[in-house]
Amino acid sequence: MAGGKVNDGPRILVFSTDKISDPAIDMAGLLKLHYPPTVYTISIPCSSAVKPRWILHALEQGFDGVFIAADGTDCPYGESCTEKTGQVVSTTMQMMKDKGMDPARLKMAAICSVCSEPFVNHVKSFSEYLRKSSNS
Amino acid sequence: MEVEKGKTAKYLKEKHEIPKQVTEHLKYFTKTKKMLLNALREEDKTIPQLAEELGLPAQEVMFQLMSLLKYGFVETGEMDDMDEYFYYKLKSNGKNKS
Amino acid sequence: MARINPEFTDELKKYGAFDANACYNCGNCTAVCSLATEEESFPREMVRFSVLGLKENLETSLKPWLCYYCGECSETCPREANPGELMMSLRRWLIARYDWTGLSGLFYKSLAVSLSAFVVLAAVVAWFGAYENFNLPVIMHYGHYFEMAAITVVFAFILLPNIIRMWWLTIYKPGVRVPVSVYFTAIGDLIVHMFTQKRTLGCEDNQLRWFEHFILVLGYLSLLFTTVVLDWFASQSLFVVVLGYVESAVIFVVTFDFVRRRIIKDQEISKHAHPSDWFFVIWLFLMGLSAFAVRLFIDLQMLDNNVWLYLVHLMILVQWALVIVPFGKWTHFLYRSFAMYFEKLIEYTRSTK
Amino acid sequence: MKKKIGVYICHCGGNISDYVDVEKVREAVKNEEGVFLAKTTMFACADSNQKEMVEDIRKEALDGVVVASCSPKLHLLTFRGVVERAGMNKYNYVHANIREQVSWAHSDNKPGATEKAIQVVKAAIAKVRHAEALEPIKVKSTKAVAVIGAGVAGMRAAIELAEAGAEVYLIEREYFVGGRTAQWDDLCITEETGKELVTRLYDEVMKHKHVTLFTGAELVDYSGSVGNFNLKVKVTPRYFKLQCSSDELQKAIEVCPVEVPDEFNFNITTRKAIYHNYPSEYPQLPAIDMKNCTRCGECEKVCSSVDFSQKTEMLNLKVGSILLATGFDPYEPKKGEFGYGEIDNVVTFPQFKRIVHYCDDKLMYKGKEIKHIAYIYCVGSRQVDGENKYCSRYCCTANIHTAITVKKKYKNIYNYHFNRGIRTYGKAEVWYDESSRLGDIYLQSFEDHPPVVEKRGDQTFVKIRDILTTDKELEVAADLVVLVTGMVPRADNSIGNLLKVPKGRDKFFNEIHMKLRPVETVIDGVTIAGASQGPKNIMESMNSALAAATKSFSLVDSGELALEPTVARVNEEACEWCGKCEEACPYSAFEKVEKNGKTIAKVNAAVCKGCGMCLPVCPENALDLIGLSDEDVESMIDALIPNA
Amino acid sequence: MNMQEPRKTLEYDVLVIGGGIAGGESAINLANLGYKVLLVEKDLSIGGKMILLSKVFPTLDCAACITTPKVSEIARHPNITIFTGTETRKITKKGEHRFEVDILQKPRYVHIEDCTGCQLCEEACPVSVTDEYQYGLVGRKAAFIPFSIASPRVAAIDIENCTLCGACERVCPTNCIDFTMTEEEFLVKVKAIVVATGFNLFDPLKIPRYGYGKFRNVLTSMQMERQLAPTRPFNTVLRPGDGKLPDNIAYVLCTGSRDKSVGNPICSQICCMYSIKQAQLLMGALPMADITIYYLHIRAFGKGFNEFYVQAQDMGVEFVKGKVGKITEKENGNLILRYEDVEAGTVQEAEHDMVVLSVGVLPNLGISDVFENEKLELDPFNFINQSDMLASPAKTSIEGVFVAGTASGPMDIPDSILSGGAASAETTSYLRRESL
Repeated sequence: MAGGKVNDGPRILVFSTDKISDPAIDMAGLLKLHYPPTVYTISIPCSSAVKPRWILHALEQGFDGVFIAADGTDCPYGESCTEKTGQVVSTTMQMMKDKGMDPARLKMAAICSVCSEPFVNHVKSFSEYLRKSSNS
Repeated sequence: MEVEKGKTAKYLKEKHEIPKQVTEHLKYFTKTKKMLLNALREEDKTIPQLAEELGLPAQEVMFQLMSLLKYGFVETGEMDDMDEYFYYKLKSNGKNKS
Repeated sequence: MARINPEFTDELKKYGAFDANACYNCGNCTAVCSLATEEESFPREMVRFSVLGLKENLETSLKPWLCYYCGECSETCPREANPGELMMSLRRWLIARYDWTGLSGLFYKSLAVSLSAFVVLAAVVAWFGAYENFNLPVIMHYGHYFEMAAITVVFAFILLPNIIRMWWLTIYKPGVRVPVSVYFTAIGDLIVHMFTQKRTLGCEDNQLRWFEHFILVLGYLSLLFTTVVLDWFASQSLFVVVLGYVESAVIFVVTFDFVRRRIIKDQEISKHAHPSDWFFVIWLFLMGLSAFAVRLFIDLQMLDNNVWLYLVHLMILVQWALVIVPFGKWTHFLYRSFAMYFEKLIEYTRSTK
Repeated sequence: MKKKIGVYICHCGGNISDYVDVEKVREAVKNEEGVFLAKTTMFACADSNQKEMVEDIRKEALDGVVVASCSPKLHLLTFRGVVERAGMNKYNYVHANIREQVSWAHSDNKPGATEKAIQVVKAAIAKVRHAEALEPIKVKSTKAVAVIGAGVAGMRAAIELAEAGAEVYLIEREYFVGGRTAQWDDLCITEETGKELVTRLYDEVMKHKHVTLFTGAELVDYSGSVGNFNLKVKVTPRYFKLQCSSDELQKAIEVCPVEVPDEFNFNITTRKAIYHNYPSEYPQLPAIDMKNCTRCGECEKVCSSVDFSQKTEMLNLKVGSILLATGFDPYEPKKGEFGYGEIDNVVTFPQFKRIVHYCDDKLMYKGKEIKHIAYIYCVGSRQVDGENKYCSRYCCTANIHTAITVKKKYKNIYNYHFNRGIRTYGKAEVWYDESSRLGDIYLQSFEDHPPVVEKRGDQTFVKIRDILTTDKELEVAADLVVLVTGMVPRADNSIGNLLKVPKGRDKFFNEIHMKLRPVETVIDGVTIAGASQGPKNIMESMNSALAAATKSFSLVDSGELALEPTVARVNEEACEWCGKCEEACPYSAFEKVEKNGKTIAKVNAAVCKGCGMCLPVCPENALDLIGLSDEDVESMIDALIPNA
Repeated sequence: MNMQEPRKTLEYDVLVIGGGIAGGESAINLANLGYKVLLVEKDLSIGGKMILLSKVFPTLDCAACITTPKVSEIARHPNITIFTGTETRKITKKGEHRFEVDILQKPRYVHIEDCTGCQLCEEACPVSVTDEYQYGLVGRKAAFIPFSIASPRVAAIDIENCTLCGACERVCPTNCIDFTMTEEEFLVKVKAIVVATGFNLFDPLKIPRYGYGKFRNVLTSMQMERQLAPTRPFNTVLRPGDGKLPDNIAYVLCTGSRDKSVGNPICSQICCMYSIKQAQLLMGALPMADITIYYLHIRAFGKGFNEFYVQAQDMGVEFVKGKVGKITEKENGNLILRYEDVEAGTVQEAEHDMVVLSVGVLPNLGISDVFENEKLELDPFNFINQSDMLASPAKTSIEGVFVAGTASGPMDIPDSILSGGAASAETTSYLRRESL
């Protein structure tokens, strides 16, 4: 779209999961819990499948932050999900540091399938953080 | 008996008498339609305005006008100052379709 | 803090209310009642108090008297809880509460007691007739004086104390303090309501019923006046004689219509008749009819040979005066008028606050 | 080869178009690379539009389609079906969610929503551009279903499945079948008692040779996926060889020294460690509760059937689908909640049912005759402060029905119902009417002002500010206070945790969609029935059990299942076999193979579930999920950036 | 054409009577298992009442989003044959797994397979009559497509109101209009029957004190449902009396339910929730409007229902406990509601500019009379009796005849769908028994 960008808040990419956190984000819409329209989701099977390079790609391409809406203990693929998602996050944060990026631009939280309000609260405060940090 | 396609109404007309109220209803509709469209030709009007002008009950104007809206003769315009009634206007028969 | 008494409805059932428990408190009855106002909302409140057995709240309330039983509430009640009949039953129950003798309650609750009272009184009259050797002039003489005496005694010793009790329950006990002067200024309402029952007109589609009631009251009171003061049966004045005929005719025609309706039950109000209702209309009808017949026999000079007719009339009269007037449905007429009067007093007090 | 893509943007009858300018979206995406046609439509899912799409695809030979509409959870399958009918590969279809995640989420910001919708659709187009035609993986499925829970819903589902032709394993954790219904006795609506209903269903279950019932059995582990679940079931023995004579059993019970609260009677009575719940209970074989048995051996001396040598067994079952009918727990009031646990004549509704069951001509509790009973409704349901916001649905009706029974069974009973608005929905309204007519008194409290139960002297009083009497304070002296407790999810949710069945806001198992897929869960192959899904009465449980049985059966019926082909894929050139993927995979889908003289990883497609856990661990970035390659994701990311 | 032509005989495994959401669910399930299903619907479109709704509680999904794909799945299923505009006249049980059914298809005067739904006939038709699919709020032509998401979405001729001018025929590009069509009778042989005949709505004319029919701004909830639906009659919610944008709307619950004085003692189970739903939708459509719901008890009992009710309260919907006693009309079309505010214990009057009567659910009578030699038993409220309600809720008094959805009593959409699923399950086992 040429010109007039309507949404000028911090852009956040959310990696949600097909069975757990994406339904929660759907439900946030259903309940008309509003959050910034600069939050975009890409839904994948499991949060532990996020590759660090995708995150870096997003940040390099212009996203201000990446939020991993993790399955947590509800993951249908097993208990190791939390730990593995954590590893992805720490690896990526290290890579971000190496590249001179603020590692706080990546955030992860477990979002259960009905955690609509927590999701909205997370992205709102994340967005607030990103806005402040980009201004400072 | 094979009836020619596209002309079957005539065939049924011979066997089936049309009730009087059906034709009367048609006349009534045609008449009110004309009245309403004429009244709107001058300027955009609200339903109470039309009712007063035409001496028809407001609910009757509402029903007929909404039918005309559905059939594509009329479209909805602005709201009045009190935010109570819509103005209705003639549809420019698709000429201005953007 | 009020304690719930679920047994109360069993007692109330003896006064006629059978269905009040079915109420689910939707308020439809109050909403359709054209006499209910924001200040005086009924009948649901009365139904509720009855179901909970809050006797105190019931006996201090005038609301049962504000209802004229058009039947709309019962007809439209979604639970068929019959609020109209409950109001009627409450009126009966209240009469029993007002009555210091306790006889009202006894008569209302037991058909056997009522019938026995009627039989005993009839027997007394028959015995009296026999005692006087069926001497017509003597019997008629006593009969006339009985009427006067009965009115005085019943009023002085039963009705007046009862009205005072009613005042005590509904005005004094709830703590309504009315300036004495208001008792006098409001008296007009008492008279108007007593003679016209004009509040009935507030009910929808009720003009005919009101009219019938109105001429019945007029007929009854004027016949009372005509027999007691003008001494109808002894009068030679053509005016008095004809007046008496007209009055008694009005009474039995109207009451005949009432009885007819209670039999065919075409209206909500006439669907649920308590024995006391039957007694009232039947005795009124018989009174009108027998008085008419007595006078007719006098005029046809047949009464001397038909003493029994006067005795029958006297029996009816005695039963009426000693059972129905002091303890039966007749009292509605009185209490209702006073309820209006008291209501006016309360309204006044409320408005000055 | 460049794709010819069709884009359809749905108004959703205003749900989208009220907040998103769909025309503007269409304008913005129509010139995107590969987009051949872009249309808006009132209802993309309507039949007429589906037909139009099929025609478009056929006529224009489209090989990529995007529908921007509601959540893919609703209609991804619908539109995959549409493109398939038109002869297109269904994996070239991409669904863009511009309703739940755009129009509804940003209904406060129309321009913002429109701009986001444009990006979301562009990202979907980008994904289609890279999408490849795939074929589903066909696997054989086992024509067997495991039904967990042998309450009435579970038994009914088992019968239905067996009649339809599946092999059924009915797995019950307790030693006896019937679940809550067996404890319930008098049921509403019919003359039949709970026990009779249980007996009837049990007899039918037993008639079917295709149903195998396991009692004292628990699902402890599972592997595999829809079509082929491998279940590990632990069966604890009853320590009884066969039915012993009733005399011997009686003696054995007498001699048992252990006495524990009887859960079947909601702890108002006690039982021995050797027990059955009621004389005609099924299976007709008592059990010894090893948790409480002291192994004193007394019973063995008097009853020849006792056999302590029986061992816990582990069974391996293979099924194609799992049907959960695990039921509910009655809410257990907290200590002090309406005097529960503190005032001795305060009981719960289930306990009250058992008390009524044990009292014949006089209603007695703790040695006192009961005349005045106060029922307090919504205990544990519709909580204003607590967590249970939901209505438990059955309690108003069940309790009123019980109150009527009590009134008819014993003399001079007075019932007082302290409610928050009676919810005898549907035909149950007649019970409410009947109980009122019998003289029951209904009192309604304000939401934030519950009734108070207090003890003064040796009398228990219930006080209320009654809505129906204009906020008047009223009180009742009650001989017994019954807390009408609602339904809560099973406290022991081990099975839900094991299978990872998601729970709803009310913490009951959640279906995918209440109307579109009411008995399915997001875990493929796992269906839910009865009160495990939320409060239900018996009839409603039966309906859901039958519906779930139909669903489970349709999964295993054909003997073959088509699985999503979105599994992991190894870039054989890049792979240097380090074994990290094998370590990461929870399903052991990787194996080490030699190919062209090189050791590489190989994916077993039938085992791989496509979770992608292996993806980030590969140091060579040699792993991809089919349909979720780096290219796919990165092109979507690019498209989501408006100035990119 | 010979009128005496012997009627055609058709053979199917299952006959489903009623193409609403419950009948549809049963038909799909059975067809998926390979049974040949005949679905007869007396209306011109399948989809029942649900397809005409706005959104559904408690998720606020649009009703069309759920019905249209389902309806389209039914329509194209190779194992399902649909007869619309068709009545079931007579059902005779000839033995186990043998039923003979007489059905009668009314002429549509349009060949369904040729019609493209182009609406040219509709445009050409000069006649305008009341549109029953918009519940009388607006007109429609005598040549018409029932509604835009109808299935089949093809034209029909309303012969009662047609002047036989022939205008439609002349413009029809595919010559699909055919006035020579006549009623057709069929004899259908089936093995089992699913009755899913749905419900009727209470007619508020039976409560004259509410003024429905007399006061134009007193609507039924179904009329409001249409006003809120995507295929709505007006451009927004308007008063039918004069087109005013309402800003103070009242809901009168239990209109014709839980009311012995109109002969319906039971609770309709859905009115509370659909009223709350409409209130929420109205708050979205008319942000300035006040909504008041006059209720007796709020029956928010299903999954997520109570939460939905609380949500409406939080949104500002006013709930007043009290049954409305009567409604009177003011000169300006506003309405005065008289009710007792039960919490306050006093009678009140309130003015609203539009009143919605939340009408109840009544049985759709008639189907039981169709059965010839065996009696289809009804319950005391004239719904179809469930002979084994607790173990087999879909069973009726006749073996081989099953009931689905609201034909057996009031229920909401999820329950109807589950009940449809149950009916298909019972039918399946019944049919399996034959093959054994």
